Amino acid sequence: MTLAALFAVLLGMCLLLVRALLGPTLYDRVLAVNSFGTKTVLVIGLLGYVMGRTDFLDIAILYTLINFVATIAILKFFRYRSFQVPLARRPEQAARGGDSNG
Amino acid sequence: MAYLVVTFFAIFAFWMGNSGHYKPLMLGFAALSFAITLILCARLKIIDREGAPYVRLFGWLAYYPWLAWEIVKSNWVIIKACLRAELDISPSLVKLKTICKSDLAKVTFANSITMTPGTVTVEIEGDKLLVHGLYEANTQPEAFEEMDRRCARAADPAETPA
Amino acid sequence: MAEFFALIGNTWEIVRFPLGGAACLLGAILCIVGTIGVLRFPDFYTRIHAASITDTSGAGLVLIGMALMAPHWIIVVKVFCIMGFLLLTSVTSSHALVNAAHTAGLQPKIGPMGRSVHEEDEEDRH
Amino acid sequence: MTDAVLGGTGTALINILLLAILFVVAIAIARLRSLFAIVMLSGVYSLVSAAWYILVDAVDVGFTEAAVGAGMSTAVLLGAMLLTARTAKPEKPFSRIGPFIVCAAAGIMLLYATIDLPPLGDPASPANSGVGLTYLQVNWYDTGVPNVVTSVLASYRSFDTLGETAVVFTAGLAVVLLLGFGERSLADTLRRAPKSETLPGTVRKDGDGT
Repeated sequence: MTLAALFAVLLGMCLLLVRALLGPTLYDRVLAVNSFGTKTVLVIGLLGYVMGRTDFLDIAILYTLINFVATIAILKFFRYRSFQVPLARRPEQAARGGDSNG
Repeated sequence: MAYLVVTFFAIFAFWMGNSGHYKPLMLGFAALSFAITLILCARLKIIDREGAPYVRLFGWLAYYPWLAWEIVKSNWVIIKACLRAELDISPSLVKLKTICKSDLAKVTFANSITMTPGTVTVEIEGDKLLVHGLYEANTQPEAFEEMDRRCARAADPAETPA
Repeated sequence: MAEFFALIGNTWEIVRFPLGGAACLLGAILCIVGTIGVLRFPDFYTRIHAASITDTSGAGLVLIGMALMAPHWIIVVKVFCIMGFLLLTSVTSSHALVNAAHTAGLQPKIGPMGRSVHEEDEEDRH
Repeated sequence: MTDAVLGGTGTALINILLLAILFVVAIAIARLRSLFAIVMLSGVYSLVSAAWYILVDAVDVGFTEAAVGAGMSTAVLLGAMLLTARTAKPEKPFSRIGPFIVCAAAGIMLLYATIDLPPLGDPASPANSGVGLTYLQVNWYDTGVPNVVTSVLASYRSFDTLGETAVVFTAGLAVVLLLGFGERSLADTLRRAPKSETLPGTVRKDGDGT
């Protein structure tokens, strides 16, 4: 049953790949990649259960966090064209604080 | 200081739950890494009411089960929308006004809206939220009133605004 | 009384594996459903709703299934860590995604659609 | 018994499926012209390849691939995209036949070399029969570290690892110092250049990067 679930998630990954390849806008692609990351976490977890090695879950935890960081980096890039702008809603304050420290 | 202590217990629980090795050497390494983490956090000044929101834990314990049930209900709606033979969605964009005062409560409210499938918060400006919904009927401002009230009760400080 | 609890414990040991497997399978199927939604829906803003099915109920059910089948309590803790991180991060990233798209000026399609609209045929052909 | 057989077949099928996804993504990366899509797809590629590494029991490689490939390299590639155009120039097919022949020849040679490799999980392979087995056996008594890879990296070869880490850290620091942060960063200077005003896409600059 776990194996069937694993195959189902992999099938979902294949379908999602279609969206990542077609994706008319950039955001569709980011969405597809983000969802892909979630599914990869699930695949790794289920793989651990199928192979009887549940310590794979450590890697799944790492993946969850890495996926988040990657998505935020991508969106920051698109919103501000730079990684150096803080993601705060108060740009003046943040910029001033950063300058006084630097 | 209290936030620091609560953060210590949080990462302590995280370490204990993830490690599985409780020998003195490993525990010593753990203590060392806790100390470094806490010092770094204190230096970065990220441990405040928002960084360590454990004080309102009980309010949230009451809030999250309700939110989970809401998520289940709206999931069902979206699953039906995905699987219906013909597409019958009516996306809409609405402006909401929230009664939440503090930033934490607003963020909780906005994230709750995003977490329920079918609605997603597009933008927060002051106390107004821009929400995109998959069904026009489910995205009327009245539909969010209860969630708003519960968020305000769970996350807004009763005594003084932060 | 002790026998009763032992009985419950034994029954639980037997029941939890099929239950966990079923939860995993159901969650994985919901992942596929969400992906189908991502493929079918007409524009970005509607697709993100479909993707959130994968993130909440799909991943949640798969992880609950894993927790039910866990051989050790540490595994349960790890699974719930993953679930917590996944919920928090998926919400944040989908909000950031929509916000970035909105800031960039991507206009959502508003209003009822799907009756005799052109896109549907196109989507089906894909 | 049937469970083991089913598991073996299932693992093989998953292997094939993951490799198929990798193949499709690789072809798409080679064919696409939008650089952003390529960066996204390379993120997908490293996610899938990390899952595949884990499937073939190279857990530590999968771990590294997750951290470096999916997270870091996406960010670095996007940072590189800040400095260049959004799309690659289309090239005429078969315009560069020489590099293609070199690549194809190298690929065929590598495929030929894989024939001599021992199969996956072969207990008689050199890696499993020589010094590797010794480490597997004495590792626990020597170091007390449960993970063999960790014990080799951080205990037997700890000074080596320390040196490597120092080198990598220095290199990263040098790159950061060269590119700079904040006001006087290279990316910022280039962005201010008049050419970048005509970039496609209507991203409004909220962060007023003064």
